[in-house]
Amino acid sequence: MESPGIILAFWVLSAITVAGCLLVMVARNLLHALVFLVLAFLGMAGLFVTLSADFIAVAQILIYAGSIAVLMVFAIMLTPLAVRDNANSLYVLPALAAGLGMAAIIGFVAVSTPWAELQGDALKHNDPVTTVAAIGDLLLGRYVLPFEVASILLFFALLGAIVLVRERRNDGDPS
Amino acid sequence: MSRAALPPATPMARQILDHRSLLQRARTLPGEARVALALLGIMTVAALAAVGYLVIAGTLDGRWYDIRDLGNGTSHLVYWMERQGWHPAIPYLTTGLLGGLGILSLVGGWLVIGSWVERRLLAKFQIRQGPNRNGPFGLLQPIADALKLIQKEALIPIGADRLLYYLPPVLIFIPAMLGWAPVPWAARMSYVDMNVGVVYAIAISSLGVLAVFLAGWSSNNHYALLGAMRTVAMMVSYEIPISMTLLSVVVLTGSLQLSQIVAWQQQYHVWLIIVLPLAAFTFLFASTAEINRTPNDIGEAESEIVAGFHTEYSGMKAGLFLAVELGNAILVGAMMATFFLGGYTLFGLETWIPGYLILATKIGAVYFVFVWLRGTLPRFRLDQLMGFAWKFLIPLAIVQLLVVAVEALVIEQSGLPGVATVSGAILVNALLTFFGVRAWANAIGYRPEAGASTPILTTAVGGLRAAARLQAVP
Amino acid sequence: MATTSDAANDTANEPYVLNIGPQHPSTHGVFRLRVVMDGEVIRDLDMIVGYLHRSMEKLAEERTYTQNIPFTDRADYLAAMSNNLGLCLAVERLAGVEVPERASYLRVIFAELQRIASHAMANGTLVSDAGAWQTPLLYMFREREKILDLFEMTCGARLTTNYMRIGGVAFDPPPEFWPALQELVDELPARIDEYASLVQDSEIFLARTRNVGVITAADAINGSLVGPALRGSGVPWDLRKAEPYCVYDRMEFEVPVGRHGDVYDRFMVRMEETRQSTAIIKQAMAQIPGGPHKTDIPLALRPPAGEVYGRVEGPRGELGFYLVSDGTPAPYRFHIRAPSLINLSLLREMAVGVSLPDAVVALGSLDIIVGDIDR
Amino acid sequence: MAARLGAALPGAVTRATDEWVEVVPERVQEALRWLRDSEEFDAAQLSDLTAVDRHTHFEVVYHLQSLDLNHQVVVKAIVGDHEAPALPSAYPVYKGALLQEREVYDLMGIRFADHPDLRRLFLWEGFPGHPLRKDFLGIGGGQTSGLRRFPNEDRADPDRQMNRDNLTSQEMPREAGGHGSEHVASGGH
Repeated sequence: MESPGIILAFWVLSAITVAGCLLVMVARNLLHALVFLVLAFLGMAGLFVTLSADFIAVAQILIYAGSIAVLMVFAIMLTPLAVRDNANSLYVLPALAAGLGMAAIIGFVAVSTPWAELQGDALKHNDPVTTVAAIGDLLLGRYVLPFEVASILLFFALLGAIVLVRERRNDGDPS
Repeated sequence: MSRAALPPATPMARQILDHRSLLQRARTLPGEARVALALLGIMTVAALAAVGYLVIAGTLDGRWYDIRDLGNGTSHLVYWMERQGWHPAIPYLTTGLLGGLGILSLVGGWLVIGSWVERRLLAKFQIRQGPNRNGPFGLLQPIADALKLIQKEALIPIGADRLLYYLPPVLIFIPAMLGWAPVPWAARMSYVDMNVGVVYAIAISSLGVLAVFLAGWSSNNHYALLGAMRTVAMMVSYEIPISMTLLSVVVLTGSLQLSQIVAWQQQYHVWLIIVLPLAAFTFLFASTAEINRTPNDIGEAESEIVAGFHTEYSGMKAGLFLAVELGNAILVGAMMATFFLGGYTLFGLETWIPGYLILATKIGAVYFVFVWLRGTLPRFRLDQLMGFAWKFLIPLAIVQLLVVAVEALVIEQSGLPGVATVSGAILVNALLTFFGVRAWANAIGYRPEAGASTPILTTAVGGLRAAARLQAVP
Repeated sequence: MATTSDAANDTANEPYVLNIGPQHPSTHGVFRLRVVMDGEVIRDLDMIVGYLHRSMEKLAEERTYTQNIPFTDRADYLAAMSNNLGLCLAVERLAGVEVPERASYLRVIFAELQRIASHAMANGTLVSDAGAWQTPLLYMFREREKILDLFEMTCGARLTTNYMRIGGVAFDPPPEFWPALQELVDELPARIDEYASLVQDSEIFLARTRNVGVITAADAINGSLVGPALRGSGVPWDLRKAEPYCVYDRMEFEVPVGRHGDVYDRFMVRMEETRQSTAIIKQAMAQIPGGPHKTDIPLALRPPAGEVYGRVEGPRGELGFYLVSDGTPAPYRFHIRAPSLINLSLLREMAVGVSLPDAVVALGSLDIIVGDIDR
Repeated sequence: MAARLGAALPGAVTRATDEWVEVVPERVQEALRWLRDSEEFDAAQLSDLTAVDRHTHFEVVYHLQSLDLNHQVVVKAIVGDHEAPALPSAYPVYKGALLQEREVYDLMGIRFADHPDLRRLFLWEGFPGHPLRKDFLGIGGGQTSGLRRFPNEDRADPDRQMNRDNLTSQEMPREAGGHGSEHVASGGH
């Protein structure tokens, strides 16, 4: 577990992630910030790989680096030209406060979690063949209700989006 | 006056007149060369016979010199290193480097000949010659092209965002390389045979979108931005049918691991293109949209928006985009071959022929289809493509997925022999493809055959009134 | 660097201006469209021409009528024969020159060959505009090459032929010409069917061209459209039938007329016209008499003062020459009624409100030649 | 035709010949509309619109075509003002006049009132003068810029004829076929 390769990878990936996050804050151009955000996402995916959570890593790339980034691209493109830079916001103080609060919570969780208990061979006893199979079993077994609720929520979000952007017109869509 | 009596007018005409076919050249070989060639042939046959004996006897299996599967050699190397008691990082790094070099040389090699293949094939489709000046059969043309591109001045448009302008050619190259990692070239020969291979493939392919968009946006060019928006919209839309399709494959084969998908096809002696024809077509069509090839190359439709998102790129930066286009085509070929064409297997022939050669042949076949499409088909319009994805491919893919889920249950849990269940699945899916596509096309009112018409032939002369008379006659 | 301002916030409808041309693959020359777009949809369109303007009409006023024939080659450089013919017919009418019968037949043969060559080019580039990367174009170039070879055999030039003369044609075709022409017309119908089968039933091509760029018959007439663009809209108007010149009254042929007036109909009309042209060439070959191929005219031809509007049915439609003579060797006024330019009158109506690919295909279906537009 | 037109629009026709009819420039749009709408003439299409500079005045020539009746009507409008010629546009009657009037405006400098988009067509805005005018850039000094006589006419044989093989003193060898290079022996004159 604690082989030097993993440690090296952890530090490199952490550096990439943190640097990406910092650059997101520093960059004045929204699209530059987006690129650095994708960099941070990829660093996170790498960190997941070092934790042997390959499905989460791939999902991170697929959803965050792939889809969320494109979503942001569309959001930026649909925003008028003049506000495409990372300008000073009215919400500097509230955002700062919220960020600090978030950091405090994460710090508290990190400090108060008894990490030591999970460090041993606890996972190795019922070592699943793949994490995918384990996640699939859990999602469709123990956590099926939250899973279904989430999918219904997403479905209605999709419907809502369609209803919102639908143009009111009588003539049919030329296809 | 005969033609031969005149000296050829141009060097080109002289070369055409002087051209001799291979057979003609062979007839004029001296006797010694013929003897040497015959000996060489006999020796080849003998060597092949010896190899055949070794294969049948089974003495070759799993040896490090068993080149039917380069994984054998690599694993022997790893064992050897472990026996030496070296640090575990060293075999890890060594195999990683070896595999990476393998993939790089494969893609690089393809980039060297791929454009030649495409141009020559297209030329044949278009009844012309294609590049035939540089080297034998024009084989050195891609190298000449690359040299030209490298020498070109690095231009940057006025008003372009410099960082984002330089980034995309590199950014788009990374997924084209990373995508090769899970492809199984033989039973033990894949770079990373990860258990989430399918999801990985989809995830990696979704990374290219951003590079395309950044290229179009940073160029400060209206064609480029239009092309980028088209491409992004299309890639985002077509990722859904691709994912749905691959989900069908995953459900049927019961694994996200590419080698397991190939193993399933090997086990049942059937290619998935036969079991899931609709999924295979959807994958192929959606892939052409993903990698911007005809008939879905609207992102770089040259008759509308010149070159799309890479209009403003020149020199080697444009060369990288073109290289990625080639590389993506064979990557899709590899995926298509692995998912639907039996991967490195060929109905038992993989014991005789190295699996990677079989896979390469299949990749070549898919690439040929891409070139064929490019040489044949016109281009769709953006709204037609979008409509096709959302109204046609996605609903059918969902139906296919549901049907496949039932079939997978039957195949796994009914206890019936595999031949029966898989044949049943083939039949059901064929019927679904045939009737489902027709019924759905009718339901959304798609009748292309109603559009064709021939002009009215007349000897009349006139204006509006004559036109009305002509149209009145059925 | 401008930062946030209130005025800039209202950029949701910022016009997106696209310059298609002067160098663009689908403008077939140095032709420029300035397109205002909203997403993929064209909201406004302005065309900017004149990049190839040579003021031919002014130059022609200082040259004799015969010296003006090469100008017509350069006007519509894909239909030089038809342009030669148009000018020669107009001058002959103005000056009262008789043309030998053999010359009239030769003129018909070459004008129809030119029509086939020009339509092959037009249809090939149209399919290319629809996205079929050059394959149909190059297929259609195959027979065009043979036609150009025939031109070269006869008059030494392939594009700018300068073949027709006032009072006849410049040269009688060499003896090798006739077997080569026979071979060509024998294989042409099969070749045309081959081209047609390549594209006309293709679902993608149908989807791209059906109901795109529709012009009604009334609009087409009112908008001065001519040629295949007019006939595609269903109007059976062909000058070869309406006022037969040369020996067209002795030929049996039919005029193809479209049903919907869309891009597809224009394509199909051109396709059918090449078949009819082949039939005309066959008849002309069978009927052609011997005799001289030209009559002598004075070197400095001085037509009587007056004016004439002579016209022929070129590949792109009615090609008119309005000549005003004041009795000198050079025309007082020399006006070319260019079908390419006037067919563009309705382009804006066709293109506004449709998407960019449709506009490109609609432009391609009008078959513009920039030399003819700009002159 | 002139009589019919004159009866329908009194005072519009100024002169008529066998070939054309001249109308008052201010009423040309009216006349065109009447010709287009009349059952008898049915001039559905404006096949050609151009102008001729006659030094003192301009002739704007309309070639109208009836497709159904297959006959041609030629209408001329004489614009007397050579400095700032203007007349009503034909565009409200014929959409096909759009580009033809722009061309005439560009090259002849005739303004068409109520043309929707009267800009120069071939030349750029600000180009000095209108090239097809006979006095463009002062060429000819008020005379025609055209060719009064053929350049070498007097020096040559007065009987010289075009199209006979005597145009050049030495006949050029002409290639007979695609690949052949047999030189046609020039047979003299």
